[in-house]
Amino acid sequence: MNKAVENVAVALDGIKDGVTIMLGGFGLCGIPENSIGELVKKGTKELTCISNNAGVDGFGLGLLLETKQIKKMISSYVGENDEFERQMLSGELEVDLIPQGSLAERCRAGGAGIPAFYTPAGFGTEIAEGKEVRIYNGKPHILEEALTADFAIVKAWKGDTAGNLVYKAAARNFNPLMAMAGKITIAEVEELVPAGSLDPNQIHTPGIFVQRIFQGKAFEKRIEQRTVRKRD
Amino acid sequence: MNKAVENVAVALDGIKDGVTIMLGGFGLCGIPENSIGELVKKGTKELTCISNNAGVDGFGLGLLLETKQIKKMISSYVGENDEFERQMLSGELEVDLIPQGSLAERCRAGGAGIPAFYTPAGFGTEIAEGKEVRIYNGKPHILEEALTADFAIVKAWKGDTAGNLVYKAAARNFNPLMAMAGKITIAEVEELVPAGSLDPNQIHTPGIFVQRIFQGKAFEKRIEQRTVRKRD
Amino acid sequence: MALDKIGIAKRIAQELRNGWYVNLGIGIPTLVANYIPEGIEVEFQSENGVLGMGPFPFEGEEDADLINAGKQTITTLPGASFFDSADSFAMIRGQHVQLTVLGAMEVSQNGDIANWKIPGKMVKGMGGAMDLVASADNIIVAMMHSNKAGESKLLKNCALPLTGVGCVKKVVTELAVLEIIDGAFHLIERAPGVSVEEIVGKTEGLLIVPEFVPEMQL
Amino acid sequence: MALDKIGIAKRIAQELRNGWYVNLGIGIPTLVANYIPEGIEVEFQSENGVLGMGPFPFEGEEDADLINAGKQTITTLPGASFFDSADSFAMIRGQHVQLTVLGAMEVSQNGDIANWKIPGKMVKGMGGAMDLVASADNIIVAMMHSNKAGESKLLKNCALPLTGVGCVKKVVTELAVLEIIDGAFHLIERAPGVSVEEIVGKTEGLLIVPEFVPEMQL
Repeated sequence: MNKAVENVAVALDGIKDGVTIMLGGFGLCGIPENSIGELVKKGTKELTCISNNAGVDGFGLGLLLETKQIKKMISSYVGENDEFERQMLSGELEVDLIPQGSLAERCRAGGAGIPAFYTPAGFGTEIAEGKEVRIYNGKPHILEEALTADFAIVKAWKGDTAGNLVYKAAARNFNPLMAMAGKITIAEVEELVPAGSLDPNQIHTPGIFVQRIFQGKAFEKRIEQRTVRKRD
Repeated sequence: MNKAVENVAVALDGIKDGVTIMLGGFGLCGIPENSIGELVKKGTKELTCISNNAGVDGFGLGLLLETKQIKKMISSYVGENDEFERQMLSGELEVDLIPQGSLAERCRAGGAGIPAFYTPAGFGTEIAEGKEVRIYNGKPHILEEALTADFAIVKAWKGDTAGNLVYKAAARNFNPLMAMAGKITIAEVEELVPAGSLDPNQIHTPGIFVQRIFQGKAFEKRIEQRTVRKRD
Repeated sequence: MALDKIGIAKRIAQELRNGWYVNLGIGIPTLVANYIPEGIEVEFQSENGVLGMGPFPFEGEEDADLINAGKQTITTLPGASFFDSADSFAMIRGQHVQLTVLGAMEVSQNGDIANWKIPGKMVKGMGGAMDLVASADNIIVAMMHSNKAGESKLLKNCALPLTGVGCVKKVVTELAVLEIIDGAFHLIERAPGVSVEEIVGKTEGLLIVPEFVPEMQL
Repeated sequence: MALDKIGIAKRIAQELRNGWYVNLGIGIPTLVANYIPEGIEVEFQSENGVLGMGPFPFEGEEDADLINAGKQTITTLPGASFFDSADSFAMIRGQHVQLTVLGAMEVSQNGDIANWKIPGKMVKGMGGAMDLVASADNIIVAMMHSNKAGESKLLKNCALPLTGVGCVKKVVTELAVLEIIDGAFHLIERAPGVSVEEIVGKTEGLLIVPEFVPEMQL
């Protein structure tokens, strides 16, 4: 099954105003840069974006915030983005903040046909307001529901034409979970290879979860916090 | 952190009569052969075993059934074992049958601190008796609870002294999930290598889930259904 | 003439659509893989953790670590992948698999299926069947029209413990193709040379027979 | 004399036990990794999907794909592994991580913690903090005893929106080590040269002071 498409424009076909999109990545690590660029170009509006972070000013999802294409963000941490904070505090942007582990598990659940599960995270906080509480092992847990999206856009290191994906190091993060939860999942990869080139034992995202795959034109891979030590 | 132990006897230290043990494998594929042999030798009794299958007569968990060391089996499919069927129908053996996907997910949940989740599997069947039902997406789902065990015994292809595991092909099956759910997880591997020898990007079970690891002395790897085609 | 197992498999293979992921149960369903129509590309999922299953291995090339859900030694095709049982059932429960074909002991007119237990007699367990039937949108049952005692397996109500409720969409037997719609079996096709009367006589559940029932084209 | 950030980190490092997996939050907690006592082997988990974190990379060897939860470039040690965010929080929620060290804006005498939001002013989000504090059995808070306005951060009740309830076991500040037991802060140690009176004066919540309060050994 050949899922390879020519370029990012073809890959993002059908993404219309008002859709919900999951975007992989943690901070600026493992984000689908090419697709975000194309969304800016397309000018698609009123988007609901599910992403652990919201990029930074001038990069990642920050680009889509500047152009005001995002109506609502569902994230766990958004502290690196002034424009975000401005839009949120002014009420221009709807924001739903979710504990990071619950966000990850809710995406996985959405992809795995698990409609809801109990977790201790957030009990006793405003996150738990209106949510069912149940005691397990002597500890209160709250009921969290699955998340799905019209589109999931993920970024992988290598991918094959059958849609199998391999991520590199910490750039894996939310990508495999969101790949599971998208009605249509689009993968942008640094290197696209023919089916059969990747070791079947070492696939992080099996091709069944991916509908379209393309090789990104360029990856800036900006570093958010460059921390180094000096050689002795 | 060096988790390597000398041999199977040391690895299985502390497994006492009456404990609950998860054992990885699907059919005879990916089962911890050396550990099962040692359990027979130890003669530990009154065991509750959680394993997708119950081995065959004379191999795998079938060995522990013959010696009547198992009090209760929690499985999804037990159809390959005459002694099992005899003990079950005569009432000597308690049996809890669980849909395979629910078994897998319940083990994962046990390891992941998710005490319960909803699944459509088994609704309207005797599996659902006494279980809470809730409608999600217009479809009835039942509430299933997590499984954990005093010990999980898994079998991997390669492992390092830090407890990181890599499985081969379809021998992965339940092993990574049970590794997560054991209070003490014991890994028997075909090849034990020093920490740093395995690619950190290609670890199936991170070492955090494994408490003891040893290299198995011998692996028979019996084939249950040898099916071949003739060369043209 | 009633179909043999291969005939049933061939007929079910006609249901395959390009790009589908398919899970085949043990027995007749497994045979479907041998009759994929020309121009159709599908990928087979095995719930023990394999995507992209290929044919059985050549003699001497069996690998004990590479089996399907029926515990048979297999091979894989380019683009295959291996994964754990939780991910495997995530694919199934999450409806990423487009077609499930499985056998049954009984099917009822409202789509209930029983295939895992005969109380007091046979208790092999449900394996992955309960997850498969509860999750899949598209379930085809491959079975004989009657059991060994000659009793119909297409019933008003299942007598055996259920595997799933209201989930079977289509049944292919040695005699007929039947669709289940609104609490009734609808006769869609009959096996070459098999009469509508024979099918009616061997179907206990409510059967809707249209004026013209075409023969299967195999 | 009150400790500096490094002093706090050094004192917390004394809490490490051999064989523990440890999650360090952003800020002072991150520094703990630099002061692991001799003979103690621990492994650091970063919730973005890294186990076995090593020191920062040498200049020119930074890898954009290899960062910690603070988005800092890092390295890994032999035996490291990478995994996705669901597996990462499975480790945390499933209590496979033995110690969590994190910062806080406020801690209450019954172990509540607030560290993610100042209504109308600062809303960065909770990140992984809510999962960490709700799951871990062993949570140490590293923070200053007072905020920039000079108000105590060790309170009867938290005023800010909570991150978790009744979960903090120990607090290490520039002035003291405090344990939280049965709804009260218990003064365990004081920083070298810091008086019990100063600690009492800067602690708003219920503080139990034993007859003798030893100085920290750093």
